[in-house]
Amino acid sequence: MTDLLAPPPIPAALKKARDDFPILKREVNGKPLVYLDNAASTQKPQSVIDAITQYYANENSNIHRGVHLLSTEATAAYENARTKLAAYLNANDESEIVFTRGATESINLVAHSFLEPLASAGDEILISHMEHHANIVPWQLLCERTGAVLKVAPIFDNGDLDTDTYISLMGPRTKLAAIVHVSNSIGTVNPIERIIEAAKDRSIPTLIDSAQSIQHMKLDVQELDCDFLVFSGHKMFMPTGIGGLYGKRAKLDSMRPYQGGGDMIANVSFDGTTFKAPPYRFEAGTPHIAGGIGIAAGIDYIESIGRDLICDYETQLIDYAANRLKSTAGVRLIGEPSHRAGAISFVMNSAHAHDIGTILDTEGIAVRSGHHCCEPLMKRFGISATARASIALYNNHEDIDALVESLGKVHQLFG
Amino acid sequence: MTDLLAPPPIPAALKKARDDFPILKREVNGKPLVYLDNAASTQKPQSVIDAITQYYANENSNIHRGVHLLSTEATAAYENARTKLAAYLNANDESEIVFTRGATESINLVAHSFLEPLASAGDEILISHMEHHANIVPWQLLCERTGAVLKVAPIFDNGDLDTDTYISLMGPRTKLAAIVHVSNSIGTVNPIERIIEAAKDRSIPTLIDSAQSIQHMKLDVQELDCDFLVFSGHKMFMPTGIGGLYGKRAKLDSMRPYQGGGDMIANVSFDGTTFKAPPYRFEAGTPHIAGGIGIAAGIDYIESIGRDLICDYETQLIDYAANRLKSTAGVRLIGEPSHRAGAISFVMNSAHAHDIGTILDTEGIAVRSGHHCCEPLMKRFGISATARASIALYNNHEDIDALVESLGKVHQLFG
Amino acid sequence: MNSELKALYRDTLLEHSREPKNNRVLKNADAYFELKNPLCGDLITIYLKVSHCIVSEATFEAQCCSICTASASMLTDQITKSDIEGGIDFADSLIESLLQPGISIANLENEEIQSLAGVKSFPSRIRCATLPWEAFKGAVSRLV
Amino acid sequence: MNSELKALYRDTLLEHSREPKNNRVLKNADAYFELKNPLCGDLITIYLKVSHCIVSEATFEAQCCSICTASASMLTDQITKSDIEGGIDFADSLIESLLQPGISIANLENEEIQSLAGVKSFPSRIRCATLPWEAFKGAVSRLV
Ligand SMILES: Cc1ncc(COP(=O)(O)O)c(C=O)c1O
Ligand SMILES: Cc1ncc(COP(=O)(O)O)c(C=O)c1O
Repeated sequence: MTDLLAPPPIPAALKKARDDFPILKREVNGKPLVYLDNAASTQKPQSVIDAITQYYANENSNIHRGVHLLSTEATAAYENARTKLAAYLNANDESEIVFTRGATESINLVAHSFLEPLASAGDEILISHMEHHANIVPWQLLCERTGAVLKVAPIFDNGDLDTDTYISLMGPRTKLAAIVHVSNSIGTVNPIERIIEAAKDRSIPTLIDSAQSIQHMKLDVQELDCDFLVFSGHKMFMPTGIGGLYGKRAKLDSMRPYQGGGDMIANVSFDGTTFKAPPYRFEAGTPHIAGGIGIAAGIDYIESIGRDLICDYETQLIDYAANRLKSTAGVRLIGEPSHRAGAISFVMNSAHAHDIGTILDTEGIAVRSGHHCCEPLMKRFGISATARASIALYNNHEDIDALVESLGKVHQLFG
Repeated sequence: MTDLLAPPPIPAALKKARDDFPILKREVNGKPLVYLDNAASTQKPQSVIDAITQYYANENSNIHRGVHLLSTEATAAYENARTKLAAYLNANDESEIVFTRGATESINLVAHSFLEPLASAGDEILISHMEHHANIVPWQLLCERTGAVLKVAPIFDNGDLDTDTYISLMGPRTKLAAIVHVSNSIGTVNPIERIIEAAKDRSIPTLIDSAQSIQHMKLDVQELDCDFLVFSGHKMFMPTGIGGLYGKRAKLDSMRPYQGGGDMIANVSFDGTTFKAPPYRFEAGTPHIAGGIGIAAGIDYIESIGRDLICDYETQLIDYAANRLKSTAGVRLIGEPSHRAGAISFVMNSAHAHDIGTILDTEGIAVRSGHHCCEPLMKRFGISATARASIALYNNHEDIDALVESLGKVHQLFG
Repeated sequence: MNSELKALYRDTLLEHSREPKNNRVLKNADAYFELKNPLCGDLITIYLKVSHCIVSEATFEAQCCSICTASASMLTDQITKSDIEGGIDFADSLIESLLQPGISIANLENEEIQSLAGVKSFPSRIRCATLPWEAFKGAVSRLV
Repeated sequence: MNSELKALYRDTLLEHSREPKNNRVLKNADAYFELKNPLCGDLITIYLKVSHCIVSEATFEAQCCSICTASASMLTDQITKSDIEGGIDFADSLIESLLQPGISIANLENEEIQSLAGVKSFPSRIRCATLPWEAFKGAVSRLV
């Protein structure tokens, strides 16, 4: 029998990794920073920061339209990021990667360019009860415009998706099945393979919100065979303001443009304008070039450590954290899913999530308190907020131990 | 009589400024970089680069939803950028500043959230013949969806707007009058004061594309009294991936959301979702936080020099450039507007714009060659492309002289 | 525990949050107002019973943190039996004194309420303290 | 002028661009194809007259730079009197040799066309050279 409370060993590659993140040397309120708010946004390694600095200090230029050297260099660097992302996700072709501001914009893009032209009154969009607002509100807005209907699959008390019901809700009028891969608030890993399989059997397009999985595990979009997959750079050690949409080329080909402007057109005339092929059709205007360059550096960073190693270690660490928190006086976990990644939500009998957050902060520990953009999920559990600890590759058992110890102080204060 | 070919004196503040831009120390093809592609994207001062680095290395965190210190600091820094932008434009209230990816997204936002719900078949949107694709294509897409009609005011042979006709095209069905303040390809400064005045008389909302004016001159949105004004950070010494929309609060209040997701909602439930007040209603998902911080640093930088000083000097420099180019053998200016800012387009009898660009590049001189996202304007002049030189505060007469000298070599080669 | 934290969680405040006064729905209220802090999901409803411009009863119902709860508890205490205009003035000056870094709240008479002053060192918690007072103003605006 | 630039603007290329061959509309073409480089706005149309799978006439019309013009001029020269399949093969291997850094274009017989090799040092100009050949392939695909 393994000791559930034994701290997981830290692989050598990850011990070193901690030094790559300058912010982790910072003190907060006189204490060393313990950063456990990674589901909100991860920290950035020096190599990503350097790539951005290097770009602005030496290569900065607009892209795609210049014959001069800076522009050629910047274009190559930006497109290199697309190539790397395509390889990272094992996309069939790099034209299947569209750059966006992040997961939120990616979902809105699919809603506008893919689904809206297909959706009539009475058509259905299927999601789950544990979605982030980003995977709820765009569909609600779409339903309002088209008369389509949002179908919401329930979850069990332990925070697992009721997958059978999710699948049974797939009907002849289901125009899209969208699902979060890993819940940002309670850490549930959903069986997306089974969901995608069932959707394919019924010819229903699928969208996977991988905002909380892409940094924790290997994803292979060809193996998954989903139609769309969305993610945010800032949650995977990369800059803010950039993220992406993977879309099967055949789907992207069939879609209308999103925003209009420069760079997404083939021909503009007042008699009629024609548009470029994907991915450019969906990328109007000057993109976030430095962001793209940061994506390339971020992928290099992750690959230099190895996704399997990261995934193995994080799985042990999050289980360790869950077990320690479960045996902490006054703490109650919200959601104990059968398969967990990245995040743990909890409440305390006496102290509200906000109070927990404030007290932990004075100890240098950063967790998030609130509804985590999952109000329906909170309501499902009869609460308005939780405290959430979420990990990344640089966290270790000492971070968890510090958290547990400080929660003891909270318990003391609020009794 | 002033000597038209006398180089303008460089104010002390601007002589020093050149050192603030690390990229200007770079060599390109063995020659010192002469960067004259500022209308595409400007270079970044060290202080802006440092602000970004500092943020990622010391403060990085998601905003608006955290009680921990990093998040509080990041939120304050990001919102500080909004305050600064509001002051920079003399907006009445900081809630009138919406952060977007750039001018392109800002225009698309106005099209979706403001105009689309108001536009019926036969309604009109008024623009000019010298617009950037960003101020054409979103309206074309909107017209396609709604049956509205795009009205295009002509320009004169010298590149001036036919303002009388523009105004005479304002009719009872005009739902928006949109106009570029300064043409990115031929440098025309349009009389937006007169246009806004005329539109107000007819109760027609106005949108000013200030992508090419905000970095060259003082703008006061209360004095102008326009309804919307759009711009891009990367063209004003700030990071890529961020820009903004100024909108009058009353207009913004009346508008539907743009993208759906986190941070723009008041309440999410499957029975119905409610939205925040402006500006947050229009800012779904995690924003480009580092970009916002770069905006604040960029404004500080511009203000430390002074916009009036920049504007005066640049006016002299661009006139000097125009006069020198006019007297260069084989060179023909495209557009000789009565009031010019920022940019000059030209062609050569023998060499195509692309060839010019390539040859200048080997001399370390960066200009842009192409249609500059203004295909209708190019067609108007019976050409497909121009070479364009465009300046920013760090350029000087030596840059112009280098350009003119190298054009001599082009002329020689192509005869 | 550092001193700022001690100043935030004063005993007065903790007592109010553990055993809040007037923490119940007022069935026959003349007005009520629900307000949410969208940043964290905190939700509060203030109920008022009023006769001749005097608040005869004030209660609240909440899903929120200790500071918000304590603030609501003190609020209902403070405004009961006071005239509406005075209550609004009090709310306005409390909100202002919490929001403005320069202003201290020492000049408000109610000593218990001064225990809310600790939030001023925690910018992200100020809204927790002001939320009930904003809801109170909302409820007043709904009185006929 | 540096050596790469000299290699780009070789005399052969400049001659073809100054006095391009077959630079006219072919009224009775069997097929034509217009292609644009959306990056710069360059526009080219290739016209073909074909009998018994042999190109009897090939012309072009263009708004484009010297490299694109010269490339089109050489193309029409090269493919006239050649059979279509051979023309397509030639186009494919030329395009590939220009796009792939490793491959030289020395193994293409036409010596004039080798003067296009200079673009390989100017990534942003490669498309200028390939555009006419892509348009040619487009025109062939339209033949019945
Ligand atoms: C006049 C004008 N409007 C709009 C834009 C679009 O700006 P962005 O590409 O940054 O969205 C540009 C940039 O090229 C421009 O010059
Ligand atoms: C599961 C999930 N989906 C979507 C999002 C939205 O990501 P962003 O805010 O970067 O657009 C998040 C981020 O909070 C998330 O956790």
